[in-house]
Amino acid sequence: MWTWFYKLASPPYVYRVAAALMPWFLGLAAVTIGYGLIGGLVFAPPDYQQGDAFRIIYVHVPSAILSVTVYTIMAVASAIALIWRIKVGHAVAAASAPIGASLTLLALVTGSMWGKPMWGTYWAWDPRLTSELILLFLYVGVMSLRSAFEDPARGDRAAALLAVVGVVNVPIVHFSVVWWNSLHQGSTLVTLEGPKMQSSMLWPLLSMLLGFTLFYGAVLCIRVQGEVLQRERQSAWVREAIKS
Amino acid sequence: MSGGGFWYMGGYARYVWPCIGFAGVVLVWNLWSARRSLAAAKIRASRALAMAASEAR
Amino acid sequence: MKIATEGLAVDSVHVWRGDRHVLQGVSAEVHRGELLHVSGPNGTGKTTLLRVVSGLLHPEQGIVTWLGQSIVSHRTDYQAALAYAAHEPALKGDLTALENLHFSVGMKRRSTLQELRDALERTGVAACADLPARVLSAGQRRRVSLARVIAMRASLWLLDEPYANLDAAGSQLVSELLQAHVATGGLALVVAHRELALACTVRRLELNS
Amino acid sequence: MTVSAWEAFWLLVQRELRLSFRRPEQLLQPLVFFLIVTTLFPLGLSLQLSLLRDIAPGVLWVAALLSALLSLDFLFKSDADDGTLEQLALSGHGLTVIVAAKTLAHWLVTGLALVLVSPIVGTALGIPVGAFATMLGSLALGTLTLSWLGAVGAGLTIGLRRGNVLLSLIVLPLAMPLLIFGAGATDRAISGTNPAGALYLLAALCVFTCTLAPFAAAAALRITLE
Repeated sequence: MWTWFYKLASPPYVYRVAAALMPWFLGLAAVTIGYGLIGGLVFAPPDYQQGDAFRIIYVHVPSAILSVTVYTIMAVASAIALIWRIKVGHAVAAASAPIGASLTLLALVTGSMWGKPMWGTYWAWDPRLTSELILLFLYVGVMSLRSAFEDPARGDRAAALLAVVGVVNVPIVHFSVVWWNSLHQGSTLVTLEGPKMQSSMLWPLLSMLLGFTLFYGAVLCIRVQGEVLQRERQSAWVREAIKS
Repeated sequence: MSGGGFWYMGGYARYVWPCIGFAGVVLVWNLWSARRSLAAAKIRASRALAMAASEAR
Repeated sequence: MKIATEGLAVDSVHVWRGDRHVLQGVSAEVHRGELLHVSGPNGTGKTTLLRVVSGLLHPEQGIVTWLGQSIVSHRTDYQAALAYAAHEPALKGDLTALENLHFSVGMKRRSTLQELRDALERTGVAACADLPARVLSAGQRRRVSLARVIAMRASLWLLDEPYANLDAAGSQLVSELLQAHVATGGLALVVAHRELALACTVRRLELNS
Repeated sequence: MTVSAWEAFWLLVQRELRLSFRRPEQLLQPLVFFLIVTTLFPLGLSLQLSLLRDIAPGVLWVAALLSALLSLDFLFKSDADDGTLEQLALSGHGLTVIVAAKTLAHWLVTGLALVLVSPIVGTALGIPVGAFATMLGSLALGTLTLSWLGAVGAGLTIGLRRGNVLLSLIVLPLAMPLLIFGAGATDRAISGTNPAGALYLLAALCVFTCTLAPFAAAAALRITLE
């Protein structure tokens, strides 16, 4: 059972797998996002409270969920790389950081655009958006630390440790922000009594979430190839890899 | 759909379409910058290989 | 051939600094009562090798063993048994020479102030015992760091350019200390450019780019 | 007769305290910075104590955080520059003991000093004496937590050219929860409501950080010492 895990540790194998999987990820992502957008913008009925403004959740919720998930993936990859000294872990972490940061920014922008009709201002220090903002700071911290070192290997390890320390703090930050200001209306999707939305509203949202996840997979596959090449000494397999 | 066509978004067009647009920009940027960083990595790797080859001779 | 169970062994160590392959499969051994003289032009990784052997730097490939056991798994025990004198004498400018010794040797073994004064006496800087380290000359600071090595009573000495900034008398002192240490069954790994005229078994390791 | 970890810990704390008192002006700088920053707010806003009292907890806490952050830079930098940090790392005790001793000594010299000065600043900002107990208690817990978070940040940014900017960028997001609970506790104490809830959360955060941060800071040092 463990063989695939060990194979995942070898850079040439990861490079080939990433190159092979990328088209599948991208294709499926296009399909699911396409369906989600059409379902969400055209067929889903307007919300009884917010009217058509609620359609922003079809981009806000997936990017918000992804922003935290990608940070967690980055932290897990960093922990694996630190503990077992697997260089591919650093490559995955370095590749995930910009994607996660851009999705966090997307969540922030769409969240404040969604807030305007509801609260009358673009920024009302809503706990969910404030946590997203702090998450963006954590991403920027990890990325700038990685690039601050001349020796890339040390930059990787320093950023990896910061990612692990950061992921421990994400729930703490979120709890403290919510404790500080419980103004935000309960999230329509993840609530105790299950989604308040009708199925015609819900399915497009789940499809968008799946689409964004697959899209993350696709971009990760591209970036990981670059990061693996960068970290790979002048070993034989790199020569073939560059030709393709 | 109430008042105005699909594009009117029930009066919230000013908020919905910029969000969709910005989401598109973020997705496209991700793909573009990923491809660019992969291409740059390949060039750097080939240059390093060439240097290593010249040192070996 | 004495197997390396009672000494230090470096086995095909590889280290990269960014793209530079600094240490390319370096291997060496030194047993009780022996000294390993590491020499080679500047920038060939002499200091890097010393940092790998001391356990500060983790090599990408290869292992270092002390008394037959890898230093990674027994890091703290191993580091308790060694004394490391870096190229720059590591002294706090605001503390006196005696205080510097008290706070660094004191981390490894309980030692009385008199023992520390004797060590400073042995390296000829007893007069500076109560002067802040920042007012000492480079030679005096080197002698204080040598006093620290003696006071630690470690079995393994790792010295990076111990002869630097020393006059003839100082160099003579270093050679005497090394010979005395090795004669009592100690081990030493010395990085130095000059030839060591020592009356003990000296192994050579030449690092080239 | 090797030295036990506990002895090495206290020896190192003594060393740090002695070093700090050899250069007292370095101790004063964060305190003066604390006073200056808090003076800015009345000048920028208004001198009515009633208005100042509303924002006093936030101002006091932000100024305390920034002053403590300012002094974190010296935690490992001077030892790293003159090579003594390597000697400590090779002392035969785990890096965790080294980091724990240095961070505790750093807090005693900077964080506690901020706490002792805070009544002056509190009065200047119109905080009633009745709230001083909570203010001092929350600041003590807050600065200790920040010293530990800062130890991780400082460990990661030794030897970097513009390390202190990066240090703030790394540590401040992690310090936001303690600012929320700390300022929240002080604010409730001023308004007369019971600050126990916020204080307990701050204490929990402090205990959590004090137990995990030493290992993270030791790992950070091991990375930058390589």
